[in-house]
Parts: sequence; structure tokens; C-alpha cells
Amino acid sequence: MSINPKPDQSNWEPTVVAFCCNWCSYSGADLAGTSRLEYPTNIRIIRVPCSGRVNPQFVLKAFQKGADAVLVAG
Amino acid sequence: MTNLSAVKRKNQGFKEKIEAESGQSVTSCYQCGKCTGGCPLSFAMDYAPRQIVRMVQLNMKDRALNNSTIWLCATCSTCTARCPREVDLAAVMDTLRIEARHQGIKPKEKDVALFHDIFLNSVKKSGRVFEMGMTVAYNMKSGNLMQDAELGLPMFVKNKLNLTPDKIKGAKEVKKIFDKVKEIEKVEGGH
Amino acid sequence: MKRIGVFVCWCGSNIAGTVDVEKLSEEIGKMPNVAYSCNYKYTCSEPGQEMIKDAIKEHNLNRIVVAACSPRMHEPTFRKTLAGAGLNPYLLVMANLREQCSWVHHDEEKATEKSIALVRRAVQKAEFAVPLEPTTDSVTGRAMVVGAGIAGIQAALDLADSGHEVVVVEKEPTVGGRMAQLDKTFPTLDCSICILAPKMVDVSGHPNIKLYTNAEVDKLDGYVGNFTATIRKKARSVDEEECIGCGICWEKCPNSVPNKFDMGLGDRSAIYIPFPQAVPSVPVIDRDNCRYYETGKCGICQKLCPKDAVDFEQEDTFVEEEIGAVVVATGYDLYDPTRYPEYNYDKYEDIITGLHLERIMNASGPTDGKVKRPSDGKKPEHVTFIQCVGSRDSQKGHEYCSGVCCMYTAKHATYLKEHYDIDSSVFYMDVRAFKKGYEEFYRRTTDQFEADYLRGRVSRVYGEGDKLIVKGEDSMLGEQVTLETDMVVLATAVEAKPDARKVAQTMGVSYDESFFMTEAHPKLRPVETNAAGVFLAGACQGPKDIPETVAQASGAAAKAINLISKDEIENDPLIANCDTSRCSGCLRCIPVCPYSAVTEEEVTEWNHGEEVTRTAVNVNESLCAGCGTCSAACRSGAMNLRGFSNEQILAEVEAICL
Amino acid sequence: MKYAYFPGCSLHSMAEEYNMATELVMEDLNVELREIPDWNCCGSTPAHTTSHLLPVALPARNLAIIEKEGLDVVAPCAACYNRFKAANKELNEDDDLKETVNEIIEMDYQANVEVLNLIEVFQNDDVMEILEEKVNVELKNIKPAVYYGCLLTRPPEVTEFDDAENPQSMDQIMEAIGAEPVEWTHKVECCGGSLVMARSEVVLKLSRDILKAAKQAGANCIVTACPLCHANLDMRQEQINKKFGDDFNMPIFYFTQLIGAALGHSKKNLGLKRHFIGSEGLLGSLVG
Repeated sequence: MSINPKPDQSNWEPTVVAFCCNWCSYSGADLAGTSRLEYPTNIRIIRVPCSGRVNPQFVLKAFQKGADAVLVAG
Repeated sequence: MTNLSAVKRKNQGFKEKIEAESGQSVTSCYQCGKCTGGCPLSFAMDYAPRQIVRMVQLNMKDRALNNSTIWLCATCSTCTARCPREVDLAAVMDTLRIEARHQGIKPKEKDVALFHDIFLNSVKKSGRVFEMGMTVAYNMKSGNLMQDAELGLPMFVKNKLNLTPDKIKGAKEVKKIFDKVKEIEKVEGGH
Repeated sequence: MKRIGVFVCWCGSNIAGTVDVEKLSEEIGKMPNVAYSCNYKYTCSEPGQEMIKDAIKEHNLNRIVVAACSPRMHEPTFRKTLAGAGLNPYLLVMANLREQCSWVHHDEEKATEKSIALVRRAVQKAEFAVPLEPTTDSVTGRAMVVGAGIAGIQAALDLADSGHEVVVVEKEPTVGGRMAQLDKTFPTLDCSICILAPKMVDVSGHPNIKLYTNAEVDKLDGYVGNFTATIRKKARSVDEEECIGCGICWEKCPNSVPNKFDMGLGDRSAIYIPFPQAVPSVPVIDRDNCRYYETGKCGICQKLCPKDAVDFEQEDTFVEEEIGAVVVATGYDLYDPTRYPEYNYDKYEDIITGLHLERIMNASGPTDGKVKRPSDGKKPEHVTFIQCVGSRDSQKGHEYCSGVCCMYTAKHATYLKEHYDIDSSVFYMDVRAFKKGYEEFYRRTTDQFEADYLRGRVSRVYGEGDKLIVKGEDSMLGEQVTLETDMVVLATAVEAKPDARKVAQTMGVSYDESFFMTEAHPKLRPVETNAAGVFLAGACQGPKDIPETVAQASGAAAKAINLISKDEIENDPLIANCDTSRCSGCLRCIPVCPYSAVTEEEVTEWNHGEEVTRTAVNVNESLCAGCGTCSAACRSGAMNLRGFSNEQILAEVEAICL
Repeated sequence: MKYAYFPGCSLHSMAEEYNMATELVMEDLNVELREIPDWNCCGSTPAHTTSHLLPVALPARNLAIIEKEGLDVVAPCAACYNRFKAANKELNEDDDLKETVNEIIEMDYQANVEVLNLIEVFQNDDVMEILEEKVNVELKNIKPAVYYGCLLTRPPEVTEFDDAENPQSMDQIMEAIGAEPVEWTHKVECCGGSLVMARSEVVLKLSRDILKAAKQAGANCIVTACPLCHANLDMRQEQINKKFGDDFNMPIFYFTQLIGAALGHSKKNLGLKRHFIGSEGLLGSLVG
């Protein structure tokens, strides 16, 4: 779970929106928490009941609103 | 008695340095002793290999760099192959020997270090090892003038000794490799 | 405009230690739809919940955001709080500040910034939250227990004694499992089969228990309260109804093969019962080793059977059982020590595993309870035990501690000295003897029975003459040591069964990287799983000893009873529903639904004064598991998922990207 | 079949007989070996105990020469093989190191050369078929203890060759030529290697353990693929006898020497006379 973006000359930090399935990757993210595994703060998780719930429209919306990357994990 | 707090203050960063240079997580070791249990040389060592790891874990730099164990390790990698924590102990031993040299610590097994030096000198000079020359040089410098003298004659008779070095055309290139490595490691080693 | 109340929890210092909760509640309070915002030390505590209730009334709040731990932890708690204040419980939205923010970040400024985004997301989701009402369903008042080792037996008996019918499915031809193979149990040195056999008999004779041995669950359909299990009864080649267990067949069978139950140390016939106390006492034919199946000749068993019960033509059959709850108790396997070539387990016969020793010491085992070396039948004078073979080894085995080996080794060493006057040495890493009576037992092993405990992991075992040489370090001594011994016993790790993954998938249960099935919560829901209505008992969930297994089995049974005793259960309302007025009838949702919950239907409506009939879809509320795949596939936006609606997720995306 | 060939320093001096036998056998088996032009020493143990870069740079110069020729390389000496494999692994895992090393050797090595030990050449059905076809001397009563030592199989992550604890590949070759390898306990134990110069008494003890184990297992010779092991077990056997009061008289063969014998080559051509412990008694009239 540790993600270390290579230090860049600029201070640019991408915004990552993650759609996480409640039953696997969302609980995985919880497990990362209980295991105190550190990762950067620019990852923001939206809980969905299943990765199948993710409508392409949600992904497009995220990019439209300024996300630099979208992760669908399930 | 060892004051661990004082040792840690004094040698802060030693463990991390050894870990970075060997690429091994010394921290992972849980001191089970499987390395020592299988080490063919442990009977001749002053500390068990496991104890050397412990010294690194506790930042006990002086003892970790000044012992016979690191020099007697033959790099047979039995420890590495069996370690349940996936620590390549042979690589840690290499790193400790290199570090001891960088720190200018007199090797506890001086003949082992001397042999390594003479071997490499031979390679540096002609690109390949010249066994005869190396042996003579080693005997001279170690003071064991007559070591293995009884092997000399039969070896000669059986044509096992080359009397002249096998010098390669690219010997200069090889010497350059040695020089460049020395240059780079001087900078990195901070000397 | 909604009136949203936001409650930021400190969780003691868990959240407040990293996130500036004051700043967070202040910033969120500035959002236009937030009517009230505050922070509190322990929101889940009783005063914390009362505070929420009071605030709802005082500020006339109609949507609630609790920014605290994971919703997987306390969403049910706070839903009840809302209900207590007269609000629909589904008007709650949580923001996960603990597991997904304060516990994974250190930089206070950045963590606070992130927490603002996370709570803003929750607020915007709450803006679109609507009240939901659960539907109800009837419950089948029967349960199924999969696996009939001590865990399954205990769970089945508890369930049956509570007055419910129980279907027990066991893969092997007999019930009993691993415990039946053990000779003695620690720390009391009870005879294992003596305390197990009565329970095995109870299972077979209980009026509420329907027992299938030599059977497996092929499929589990349905949902909590209303499952249908398809059970494959593997061909036994013997008619269970007719057989009286007289034993003529297995006595006269001409073939002899290594007995798996005795770890291959003894032989059995091709038609066999695994051990004398087997339940049911009905033999099975091992077709791979039967002369009749090999050559088409023989058939002695069939000729001699007084009941004409042997049936060579028997085939697998399938039965379906309706049940309301499932207890999975499929047990464990042992690590294969050939994965440690340095211990030479496959080279020397006198290097055995703990389970071999159990069979050797057992009075009805291959040596009639005499301790003999497998190689030459001589009684060993000295036995060496090696701990952690496959445990605590990330290179060749498992990272976890198997939990039972320290104690079973102490049991072996004690018993060898006490009953056979055999000395032993034990190479160990740590002795883990932390339960009731365990440390005392271990002390007796070393003090009274004089087992030599040597701290160090063995590096190698090899033979020299008729001795075995064990080479390792005694780390207390700091020295390499060798030991000459007559027999070596490897304490092999407990691991998941090879088919554990398949079983978990059939039951819909998740599993960890070692293929142990995972409980719903490691502390607070230890016998439930993420599959509602499916419970866990015993070592299929992780290594366990017998007392712990029995306790967990009773716990799982209690949870199952709790479920199937109800007349009806509430369905989670977070399911899909179709707005038929918008449905175009394209039917793309039907093939994508993993639960077959969407069906085609005809709707009749008035269109410009005319009655027209057209195609639309309907969602079966009982079958729908709320995954929302249908709504992602829906082109007209007719299919939506309650609690995770399109409007809500779009609002969340917008809020989180700000 | 064609490989680049890296004999290494030992095979050009002390272990010349290993080279002689290998060249004869490979020719018989239609395996073409092209000795790398102007190769240099791999650095062996002294390099990696002294420096992090040198033990990668020295093999890299050789490997870069081979890469240009587009061949894979066979290294018969266990130590060279191990160093080549280790260097390749490090270079493949670390692009920065690759860049540094390429600067040092002033060549461009991409770490694409595959490194094989000599035993691996036999792990090919065609080679084994020819071998079995061409065997014309029955090696009756030759019961070797097949000795792998450290560097062929360890560390397993580097060599990725055979089982680190119980290797079989060389035993299988011995069986193919009619010898009867014994089951023994010291297949992968260490002989002490290069410590022989500085701490010979340590090496004598380790080598003695190996000889003892072989003798106990009923072996009448030891077969090896490592010049260092050979030197310690053969040349030092007399010293061992003297020091420990033993009476070992155990011929030590390079495995290609026994293969050569089975293929009908003479003692002289196989360099058997270069050994300290004679094999007359064992091979007797089998070999011309």
C-alpha cells in the first residue's frame, strides 16, 4: 500500500480518486489503517458497494472536476 | 555491561547504513539461529553469525566491525538459503567487511584480508590471477614463508603451476576498472 | 435545502492526534447545507450518542454526518442513534477519518486538509440521502454445518439441541476429523477419541441431525435465511441403508494399501472404514486401489456381504437442502515438510511429523501404541523435536505462528517420558504457552519429565549410521551444536486445506492470503463472515486448538440459532430499484446481474389516451444483494441503487475533487 | 549448439585438466565453445568482500564482450559462474548501477547474456541423447559421491539452478554414463574455499568432513565441478591424512573427466595424471 511518487522538481501532487468496493478494497484500505501503513494524503476514497457499481460517468466526472487519476478497485 | 542507549546515540544510523548497502533488512531477523546452526565456519568464529546480526540491530558498530566472524565467512550462503526471514546474511557479511575496510579497522583475521588484497593486486596487474606469483607474494607478506611448500614440487611436476603470468591484452582496461571503482567508492564511502 | 448535522469524533487521540478536529468542524460548519457542526471526544459512547440525539431535536436536523471510524465498524451503531431520535436510520452518512486518514498519515496539516475533503464528500452525499424502509422475508428454520470434525460436531449438536434441524455434510467417509487422529489432548492428557467418540455417536443418532458423510457441498444458492444447498453424495459403493457394519468385507478384501488415517504407517484394505470408531460404521470402497475396478475381477466383498449392500455401479447423487444458515467448519491441513529439504524428511524414515507420532502412540494405531522407529522397529532411546516447521517462515512456509505446536510438542515429550521412559530434546524459537494451564504443563515437561529445551532453529538433519544428526544453534550458548538422536519429530505448521479457497468461494466467504476464511471483524464479529447467514467455526478460520475450536463452534451455533429462530428477517434496503417510467426495456441489466434478481416484466400505461403495454424490468428485493452493477449498466438512468444513488455518487465525486 | 566459453583463471592454470576434459567432451557432444577473446578474471571472492562495485564491474567487462557476439556463456568454474550470475542479477535489478558500471567498463552492457554452468549444458535432451549414444566405456564399480559445494546452487535466488539442499543434476549425468552415484550427506557442504591460504587448518577440517562422509556412504571417488573444491580435496588429502591420522586415498574427478573416460578418452588427454591422488587403482584398465 505504500506509494512513493518519485520526487519531482515541481511540487505538483496528483489528486487520485479511488472507487473502492466495500467488501474488498475498501476493507483493504481499512486494514491498511489498522496496520498503520502510511501512504500519501492525495488519495481520496469513495465507497461503493461493488466495483460493478462504478458508472463510466463517475470516472468522467472525476476527471472533469480535476482528478489526475482514477482508481477503480474491486 | 553494555549501555545500549549510549551505543545507539554514538552509532546512530549504523544499522540503516548496513541495511542500505547490503540491500537486506537486518531488522527482520528474529534471532532463531538457523544461520549459525548451518554455518560451516562457525566453529572457528569468535561470534556466532546470528550475534553479528544482533550487533547490527543494536548499532554496536565497534564490535560488529571488529571480529573474526566477518572475515571467516566463506560466503557459502548456507545461511542465506535457509533463513526463514529472507535475510541474505552472506551479503550482510560482505557489507560489514567492506565497511570495516572503509573505516580503516585492522582486520581481526589479517591473513584473510591480506590474501584478498594480493589476489586482487594480481588481477589488477595482469587482468587475470597469477597463482604462482600470488602465492609467493602471500607467503612473503604473511610471514608464513614455507606455507604449503610441500605442495610446490608436486604441483610443479604435475604441471599445475604456471611460472609466468597470463597477462591479457586488455590489462590496462582492467586496471582502469580498479581505479575507477576506487575513485567512486572513495567519494561514496566519505574518505 | 437540507439541515445537515456534522459530528466530528476525536476517537480519543486516534483521530484528534493527527487531524485538527477543531478546524475541521469549523470549516465544515461553513458549508451552506450544514446547520450544525461540532466535535466530541468519543462519539460512539453513550453521552456521545445522546449528544447527537439532542442536537437533532435542538437544531431540527434532518440528515446526519458522523466523521469517525470506518462505517464497517460503527455504521450500525449510529443508525440506531438516528432511529432513537426519530430519524430514518438511512439518513446517516459516515466519513472514515480514522482508518483512512489519521492512521495512515502523519502530517497534521495535510491530514486535516484531506479530512475536510472526506467530510465534505459525506455532507454532499447526505444532501441526496432519502429515507429507506427495509422489507422482510421469511426464514427457513434449519441450518447446515459443513465439516464434521470437532468444530462441526459441536456446532451441529448445539444447533440440534436448540430444536432446529441440522444438515451435516462431511467430505470424508466418517465424522471425527483431525481430532480422531490424535492420541492425547493437552494439557489434560485426555484420550482424544474417548472424549470425541460419544459426540460422534450423538451426531449420528440425534433426531434433529441429518448426516451426509462422503459428501460435499457443490453449490450454495439463495441468501441469508433462505439458502438452497446442492450436496453431492459421492459414490461409496456400499448401500448405507443396507449395510450393518459387520466387517466381513474389509476383513476378506485381498488388497492392502497404506492407511491415510494412520499417516501411511499401517495398511488397510481397499474396502474399509477409516478407524474402528468410525461413524457411520459403513465402509467405503477406495476405487483407485480396488481389484474389481482395476481388473473387473474379484468382487469378494460383494459375494460375502450378508446384506447384499456392495454396489460397484453406484454413482454420485445430488440432493438439495433448504436451510436458513450455514456454519463452515472445514478444518485444516498440515504443512508438507518436504518443502524443507534440509531436514531430509523424505530421505529418512525415522524423521516423522507430530501426527505420525500421535498414530504411533495410539493404542489402536499401526504399532498398537508401542513407540517404534519406522525404519527398524526399534524403540528409540532419544527423540528430538523440531518446532516451527513451516511456521514463522516467510521463505519456505507461513509467516504466522501455528499456535498449537508448542503445546503438542510439550505433550509428546511429556508422554514419551511418562509412559515409555524415552528422553527428548526440543529445538524451539519461543515457547508459546499462554492459555489456561499451558505454562504449568510446559514447566512440568521440562522440570518433571526433563525434556531438554534448546533455543534455536535447526539448520539440518542427516543420518550417520543408525543415528540421526540434528545440527543447529543453541542460541543461549551462542554456539553451533549437534545432537545424536534416534528419531526426529517435526512440528509441522497448521495450514488451510488445499481446497479451502474453493470452499470459501462456494460459500461466498472471503479468505486471507493464507486461504484461511476471514471473519467479519477480528474482535467484535469473530464467527460471522461478510456473507450474511454464513458463520465460521474452527481451524478453517485460522490455527486453533481444541478448546478454542469448541468455543468458537458454540459461538457460531449461537449466532446461527439467533438467525434461524426468527420468523422473519429484515432485508437490507440498500438495493436496486427501477423507475419503470424511465425504463427503455433494453434489458441490459438482466445479464449483468450476478444474483439473477432482475426480471423482465410487462408494464401497462396510458399514453396519449391509449392503453399501451411495453417491456420494462423488475428487481426481486430478496435476491438483490445491492451491488449496483445494473445501475452502472442502465442507459436511461432508470435503474438506481438506494443508498448509493447516481446523484449521491456524482455529488461525492464533485465534493472530493474540490 | 554454440556458446561463448569463459574458462576462468583456474582452468588456465591449476585446473587445466578440467579445461582439457571439458573441451574434449563438448566436441564429442557437438557443442561448440568459443572462448571469449581477452577475458579477465571475475574477481572471485576477494572482489565482493572488498567492494560493492568491483564484483559487478569485473564480470561485466566479460559479459559485455559476449553480449556483442550475441551468445550465451558457459562458465565451468563454479566461482566464475556464481559471480557472473550475481552480477547479472544486480544489473538487471538496478538501472542506476547498470549506468555506473557501464561508465566504469566503458562499454554498454544491457545484462541480456544468459549465464550457464557446465552442468546446465547437459540439461538438454539432444546433448543427453548424443552422450548416451556415444558412451563406449562401461564405468563399472565407479561409485562417486557427487559433490556440488556452495557456489553452484547458492544463493538459490542468484543461481536459480537445481535444488539448493538436494541437487540431482550432476548425479543424473553420472548415472547416464554408467557410474553409480551414492546417496550421501555432504553434497552441498562447504569445503572452506579460498580460506585455504589464510586459515588452512579450518579448510582441512571441512574438507576432511567431506571426505569422511563420502567414504562412509561407500563412495570410491568424488566428482566435482569446482576447481577450488578440487584443489582442497585432492591436493590437500595428504595433509589431511597427516594431520588427522586418516588414510584417505579418494580420487577426486572433475565431472567432465569421468564423462571423457566413458567416451573413451585416454588418461593423458583427460589430464588425470595431473591429480595428486592417483586413479589408476580405480579406473585401472577401463581407461587407456
